[in-house]
Amino acid sequence: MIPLSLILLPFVAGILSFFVKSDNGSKQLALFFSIATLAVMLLGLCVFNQSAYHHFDVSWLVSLGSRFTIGLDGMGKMLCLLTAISFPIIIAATYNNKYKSTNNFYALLLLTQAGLMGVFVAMDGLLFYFFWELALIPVYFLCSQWGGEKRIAVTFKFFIYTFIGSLLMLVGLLFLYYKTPQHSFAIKDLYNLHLAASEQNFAFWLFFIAFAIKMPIFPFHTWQPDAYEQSPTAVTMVLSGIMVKMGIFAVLRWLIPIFPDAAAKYGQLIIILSIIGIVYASLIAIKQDDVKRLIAYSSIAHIGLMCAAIFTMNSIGLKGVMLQMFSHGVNVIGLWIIADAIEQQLGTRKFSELGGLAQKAPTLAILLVVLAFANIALPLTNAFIGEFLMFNGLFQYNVYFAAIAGVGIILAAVYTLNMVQKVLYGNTTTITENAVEISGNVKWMLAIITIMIIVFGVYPQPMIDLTKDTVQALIK
Amino acid sequence: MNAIIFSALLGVVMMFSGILTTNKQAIKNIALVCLTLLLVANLANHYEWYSIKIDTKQMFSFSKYGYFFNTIAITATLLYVFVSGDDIVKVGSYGAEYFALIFFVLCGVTILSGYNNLLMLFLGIEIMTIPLYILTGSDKKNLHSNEAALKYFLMGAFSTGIMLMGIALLYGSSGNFGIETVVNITAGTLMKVPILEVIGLMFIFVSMLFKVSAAPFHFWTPDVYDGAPSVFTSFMATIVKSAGFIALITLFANKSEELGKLWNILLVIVIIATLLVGNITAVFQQSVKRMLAYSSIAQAGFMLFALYSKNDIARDGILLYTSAYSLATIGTFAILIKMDDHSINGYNGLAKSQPLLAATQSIFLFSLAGIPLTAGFFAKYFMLASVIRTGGSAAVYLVIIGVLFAAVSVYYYFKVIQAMYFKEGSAATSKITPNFKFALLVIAFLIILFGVMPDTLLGLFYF
Amino acid sequence: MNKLVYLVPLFPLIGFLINGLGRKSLSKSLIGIIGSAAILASFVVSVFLFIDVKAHGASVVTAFNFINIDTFKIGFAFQVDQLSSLFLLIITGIGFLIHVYSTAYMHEEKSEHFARYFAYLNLFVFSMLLLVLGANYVIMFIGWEGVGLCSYLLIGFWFKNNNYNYAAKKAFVMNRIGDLGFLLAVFWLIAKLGTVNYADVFAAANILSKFDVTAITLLLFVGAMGKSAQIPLYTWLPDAMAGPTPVSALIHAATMVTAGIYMIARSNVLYSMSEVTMNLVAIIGLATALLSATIAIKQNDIKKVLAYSTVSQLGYMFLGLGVGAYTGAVFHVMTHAFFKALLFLGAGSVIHAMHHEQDIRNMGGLKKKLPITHATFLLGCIAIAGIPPFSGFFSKDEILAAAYAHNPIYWGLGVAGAAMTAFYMFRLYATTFLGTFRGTHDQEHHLHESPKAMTIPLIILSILSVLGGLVGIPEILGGHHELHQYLSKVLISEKAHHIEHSTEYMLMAISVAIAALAVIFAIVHFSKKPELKDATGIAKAMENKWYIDELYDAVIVRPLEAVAVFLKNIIEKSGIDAFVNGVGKFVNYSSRQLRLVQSGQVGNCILIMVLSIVIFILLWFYDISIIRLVDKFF
Amino acid sequence: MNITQILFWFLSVLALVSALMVLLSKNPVHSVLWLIVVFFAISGHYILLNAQFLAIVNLIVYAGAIMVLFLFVIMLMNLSADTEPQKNVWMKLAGTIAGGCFLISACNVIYNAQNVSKEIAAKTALLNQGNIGLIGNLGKVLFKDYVVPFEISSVLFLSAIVGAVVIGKKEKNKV
Amino acid sequence: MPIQYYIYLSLALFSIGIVGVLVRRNAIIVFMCIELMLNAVNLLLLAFSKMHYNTALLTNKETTAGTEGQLFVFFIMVVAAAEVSVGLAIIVMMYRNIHSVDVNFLNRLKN
Repeated sequence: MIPLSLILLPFVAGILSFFVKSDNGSKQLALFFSIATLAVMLLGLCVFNQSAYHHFDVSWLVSLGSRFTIGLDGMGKMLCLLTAISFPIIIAATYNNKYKSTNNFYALLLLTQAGLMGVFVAMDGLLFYFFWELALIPVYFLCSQWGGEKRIAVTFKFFIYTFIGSLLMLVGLLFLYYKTPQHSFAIKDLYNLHLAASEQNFAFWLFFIAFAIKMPIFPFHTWQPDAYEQSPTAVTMVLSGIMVKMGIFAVLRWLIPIFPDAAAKYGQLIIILSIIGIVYASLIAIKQDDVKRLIAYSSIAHIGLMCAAIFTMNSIGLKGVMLQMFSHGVNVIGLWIIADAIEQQLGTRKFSELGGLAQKAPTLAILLVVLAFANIALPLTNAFIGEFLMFNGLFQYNVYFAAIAGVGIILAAVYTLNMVQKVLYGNTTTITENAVEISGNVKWMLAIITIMIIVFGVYPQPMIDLTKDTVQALIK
Repeated sequence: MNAIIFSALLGVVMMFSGILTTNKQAIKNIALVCLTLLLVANLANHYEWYSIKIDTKQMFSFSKYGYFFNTIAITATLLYVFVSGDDIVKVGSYGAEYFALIFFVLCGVTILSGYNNLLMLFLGIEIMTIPLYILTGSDKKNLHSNEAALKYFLMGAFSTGIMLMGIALLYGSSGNFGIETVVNITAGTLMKVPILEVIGLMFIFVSMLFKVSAAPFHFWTPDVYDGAPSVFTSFMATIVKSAGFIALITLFANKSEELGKLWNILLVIVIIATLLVGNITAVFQQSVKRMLAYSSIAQAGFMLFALYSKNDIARDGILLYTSAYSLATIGTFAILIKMDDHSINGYNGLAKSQPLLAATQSIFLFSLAGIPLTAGFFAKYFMLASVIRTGGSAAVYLVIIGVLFAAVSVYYYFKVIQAMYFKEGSAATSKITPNFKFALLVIAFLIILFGVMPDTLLGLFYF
Repeated sequence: MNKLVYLVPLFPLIGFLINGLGRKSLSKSLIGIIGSAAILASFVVSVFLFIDVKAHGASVVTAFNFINIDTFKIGFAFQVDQLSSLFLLIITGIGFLIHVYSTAYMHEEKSEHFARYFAYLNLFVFSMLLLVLGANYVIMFIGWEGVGLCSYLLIGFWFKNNNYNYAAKKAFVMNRIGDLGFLLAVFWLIAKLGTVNYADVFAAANILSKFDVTAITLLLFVGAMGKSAQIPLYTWLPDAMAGPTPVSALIHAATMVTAGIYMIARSNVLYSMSEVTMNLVAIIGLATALLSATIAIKQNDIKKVLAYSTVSQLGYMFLGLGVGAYTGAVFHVMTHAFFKALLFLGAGSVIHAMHHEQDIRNMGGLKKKLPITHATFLLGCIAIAGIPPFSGFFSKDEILAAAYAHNPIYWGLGVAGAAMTAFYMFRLYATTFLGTFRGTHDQEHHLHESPKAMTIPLIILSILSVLGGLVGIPEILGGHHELHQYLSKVLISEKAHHIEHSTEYMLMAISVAIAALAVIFAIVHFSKKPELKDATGIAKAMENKWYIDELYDAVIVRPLEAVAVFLKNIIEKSGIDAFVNGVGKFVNYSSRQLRLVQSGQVGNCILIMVLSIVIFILLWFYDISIIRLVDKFF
Repeated sequence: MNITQILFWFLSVLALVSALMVLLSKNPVHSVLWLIVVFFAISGHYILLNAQFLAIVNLIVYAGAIMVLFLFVIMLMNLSADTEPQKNVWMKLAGTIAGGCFLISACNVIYNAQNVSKEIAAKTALLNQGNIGLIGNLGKVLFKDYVVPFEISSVLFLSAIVGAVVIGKKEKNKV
Repeated sequence: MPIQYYIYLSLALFSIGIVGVLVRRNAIIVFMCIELMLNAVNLLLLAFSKMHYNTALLTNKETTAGTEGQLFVFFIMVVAAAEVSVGLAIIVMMYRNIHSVDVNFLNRLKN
């Protein structure tokens, strides 16, 4: 029942929100339901943690061999937790932002949450595909309607790009469907499928391109900086905090177990691409003049590392990936909150126009510094654990790859500190002269994120344990 | 048989209803009642409550499949009249006659869903198209309408000539007009197939491709769809086109493997050409109506997948496809008719002035684009699935080409959504009645319903 | 008793949290007290631990499982042994003095920044304690990066000045380069041994191949290069003088930069297995010692001189490690901590008195105005110059002796470096304290001795500088080398002892004599007429640090930036993104072209239909070869 | 060569030549007249094939009714060679070539069917004899087996009637 | 008469019809050419009808084989008549509006 309520709560709330007329009403509704979702998730983790509560199955589309099967495994729990935590934080942190037709905004946001939850719990190929798209459509509307100047073209590029990917995935799914003896989309049937090498090599790419676009890894990434830049920040948080994890998640859940041979065959190629992406994105990030674009490229670099670590197929590395999915989600949301706070207040995101905020807004400065160091995976922040484990996996796969990817660590320090310096330090500019401290809700949300960063950085073991079953299944 | 007889008779009733009343609303209501009657008659046949039994001497072979298609076609027409009825009677001063013609078209459609003889195929197509020539030209003072009617007529007559030549050659080879002889004769292997047979079959095929507007026989489509009064375009692009596909499927779906392979070469060329022309050309269109015309070509390309794969899934899928496509297109056209400006820019800001219209329009466009949880998705799904079912990597490549074009189609469908939701403007519409809104909601609801539970639709009537 | 080890890092952490969170509400005095008390408490615990270790030996305390994956386990564990307990004392002891000193030195700051400063300092001590207490390489790495972070924060403490920020960033990035090496070494260990615990690693070290050991130790040494400012990663340290002077004293002299030494000393089992690495360590150390000494000779900024001197001394320590004199290196770490902290704090006192004037050319004659500072500074200079019986003599001599045993050339160069050290230190001393005052009138008017909170730490440190060497009096001078005995449990005993006693006496004498000569020369030369003119020739190159920064800029930084710009503007915009957009544009373009086919003329349409039919016929009936081809394909 | 064959050839040549003249005449009225000649020639063929009923129907329906309708329309519109729109030469050439290609390829197929696959070799159409083309026979079959299409074709006429009304009738109220 | 003569004749007539459709601009002439095509088909059907009759006659003297072909011709004529009425109505309607029967005159629907 837990996974079902995780989907239904935001879904129902989203539908309701379309009909709430008052702006505040819809905000409160969204906040309430997102917190309720979080509560359900926590209950599921702590109280109702028997597996009976974590599976749900009804017949649906019987003639097509698909069932409404949802379930939570370790990785699913982790990502659902991330989603459940992120949304209240996002909604609360951007609570004071003004949107035209507020109710629609929050409705779409909640629908996105429902879609994301669905992706993480789906245990049926077709169902997974549905949620994959369901998560995309509201985002399309959110970005196109409430985004920046070039929003329409940029969002459209993003949409078409991902849509092509998911259509290819659909082709792949159908291909698999007819390969299963009982013509079924159920995940266990797909897992039991033993495809011939040529079939694997071929269908692997159909899936992988979809996921690679979503993640995104080099060279499928060009939609991302534009989309992040142009989207309303609340949506950007969803995009980069959670949605890119869909790609990673999907690789772990749908790609590797189904195409083990192809994954082994093309793993090296993908790792090389990912590593090129790490260095490439990091270098570009150094030269960015826009907070959002910088975070976007930094995110590409981080995702590249995760992707590379996946294909090492190393138990330690895989745990790192799963951990990092959570950590990166939390951290990057924090960074976006700050970016949003700055943009809302000062109306600019350009480094060249910012500076000296540490004098005007010390709390913001401290929180940004914490987040920045989490972004570069300083020890005792949550990101360190993930990166440490991932690098470990990568190292055991190939020393040189690890070393080149390690350049990313150095470059990450360069661009992140660039950002910190240009935003916070130095003298104030005409724009930042009258800057004031961030508002209370932003502060508290960032504080929560900071606490999570530290707590999971110091004591990651519960999270690691959560991933155990999934990794074991993958390695086998 | 019920449907054929009833549609003809009710057409006559409609013809004469124009004498009894000149009240347009009344005419529309009569048409609705008649359509409901027709639907009931067809369902009666379907569920074997009551059926008129006539010895057709193998002219027809009725099946559940055909009945189901009739149900879809009639229901779609019912919805079409429900949502656009007011606009039908507004086209010219012959409201009742237009409805009569629509009934005659339906008669042709029902013939095509159950024909078992090339003569009936010929007659069915003619019964279906001749009223359409008239409907296309019904806006008599409008030169566009004139032009469209003339073009449609000349090209239609030409393609009829091609088809008749095909039938003649086929007859020369087989000696009769039953379609099972077609099946039997083509069941040989490549080198043993009678050449007359094959060339005759190909002429028929070409002519049918013309009817369903597949490239490179599609040239009439954009001009005719664009020139015809929008209400009738809606009808032509949906129900009539679907009937063409059903006729094609009936004729060609049972061919042998060996011939099938050869057949597939032609089909693949046609499919790719159709997808290419339809999708790519639609991208540039500024007029929504013309864009929909090209998109209907593109949709035809997808439906041709069913012909390529020729399996059960294709047969089921084409039904779902026609219903999904018809629903969405009827809805889209209904809204288009209400718009003052038919260009894409004319939709700017519709979401503000008419949120319900914009929302339902979006659902229709989603369905056309094949976004999940709309009927259109499952329609495309079935098509893709049927092709993949045939196995082989060539099939997968074909499907990949198909989905790439589907992505292109998203480009132009979403231009309308962008205009409605994200662009500033004051989209002006003519008066929107609550009835109209209700009708749109019904269509949208059906689209979502089929998108969530497509097997309910199929299972309800068919399995 | 050893359970108390938690408390050692805990106190500074608590201090950090209190000062960090309460920075707006706490008063300055309270902040100072909290900050210092936290360190004092740690110091007290450290003393107890030290005694405990001395009595009962080493132990490992695991707080909790940090990372625990199947068989791969990393505990959040502390190792209290001879080496770490010694470092604990140095860190907390000197740390405490510097905290006390800072309460006065930083008193002009607003209370908010004052609190921030103490929070950072406490955090730094916390990290440093983690570094030395960790029972495995991962915990050490946590501290390792932690001190890098604090260094970054403290160098950029006055964040309004962008030059300081650049310096801070440079420090952090260079440290990161080293950290990558460290990290790779850790991965190597995990890959080969599956563990990172010191005990397990050292126990299993002999199963490692020669190549593995060399690689691991080299990579670890890269880490040490970054943290301990060795060639080629040393340039951050002089720039790091941008931070407040007590910070320089604590971080960039006494503690953090010695982390590299600690790490290599800690890994001595591994290092001893690899000749290559040992030689490289020695060579790099020696080269650094000499290079930075030459630079220090021509620096005019009081802190810069001390900074390069630090780099140079660190070089000595690496020389010691490289030649196997682990104890000597650690000994030098200790004595260096005393006198370099003293020197920096003394410099701070001078700067404080001179109202943030740092150029020694504008000083002179401060002897009278700042008597305590002067006296303690002089003691510090003597100590660093290696004049017996001050502490620097013993430690440096131990390293030099070991170097001689290893290779006499090392010794020769080392002595040359020592001479340079003596020379520039006394150049500094003479220019600053002797002669006449050369500053502005205003400065002269306000010259005054620093408050007690600053002078008392100076005095304590000067006592330590003087007497600190006594724990390691070598046997030939009649001592027992207590330190050596204490550390012998954890450090492999060096091979330096096979030198003849007579040789050793002679070496000592030579080095002392040369150092003394240098001292005298410097005092004579600079007390009366300090060099005020701009340097030319080689001197100018030395003054400009051999243009190493410029070299790095031209060879690494600028090409990297150029590549970044190239990637951003060319590859990303005109390459990948242009391709992606190009697909869209192509569709649009082909749409525009394809639409022209639709001429709308009935004749044309039918013409195309007829031609298509013809083509169909041809395809089907004639081109058997095409059909065969396609047939094969389908 | 007997009289039937002579007639066959004569009628064939007549039909072809007249058909060509339909295209080549500039004056639409001449085209109509030539087309009537074609229909007569074809009716002649029908008679040769002993299909009297169809021959008569062909004459009545086509030559009699349809062509007269055409003629009326042309006269009504007062079309003549002067008003006749002409395509440019290239289009005409392209059209002719396309038609020629069609003819050649189709004939080639038939040639193959006759000489390669032999499926229509030695098959002949029976001339002068056989009574299936007589009205009695046709009527029986039409009202026995083909009654359904016969009835259904009435729908066609209905729609044609409606169409003539809808399209042909002049609208009173101008839009 | 050997059947291929009829086939060739019909195809020739059919092709002439096609060429007519392609080269003429007068809508009425174009339509007439289409009628010509239909007639070609009629002739072919009839020829085939007698061919099948001839073949069947070898085994059965009373055969009615080939009747369908003739009836089909009949239906084609029926349809053609209906088509002509509608077609001419459309052409007349166009003529009323633009006073021309040129099929290329109206070419407003582009893009």
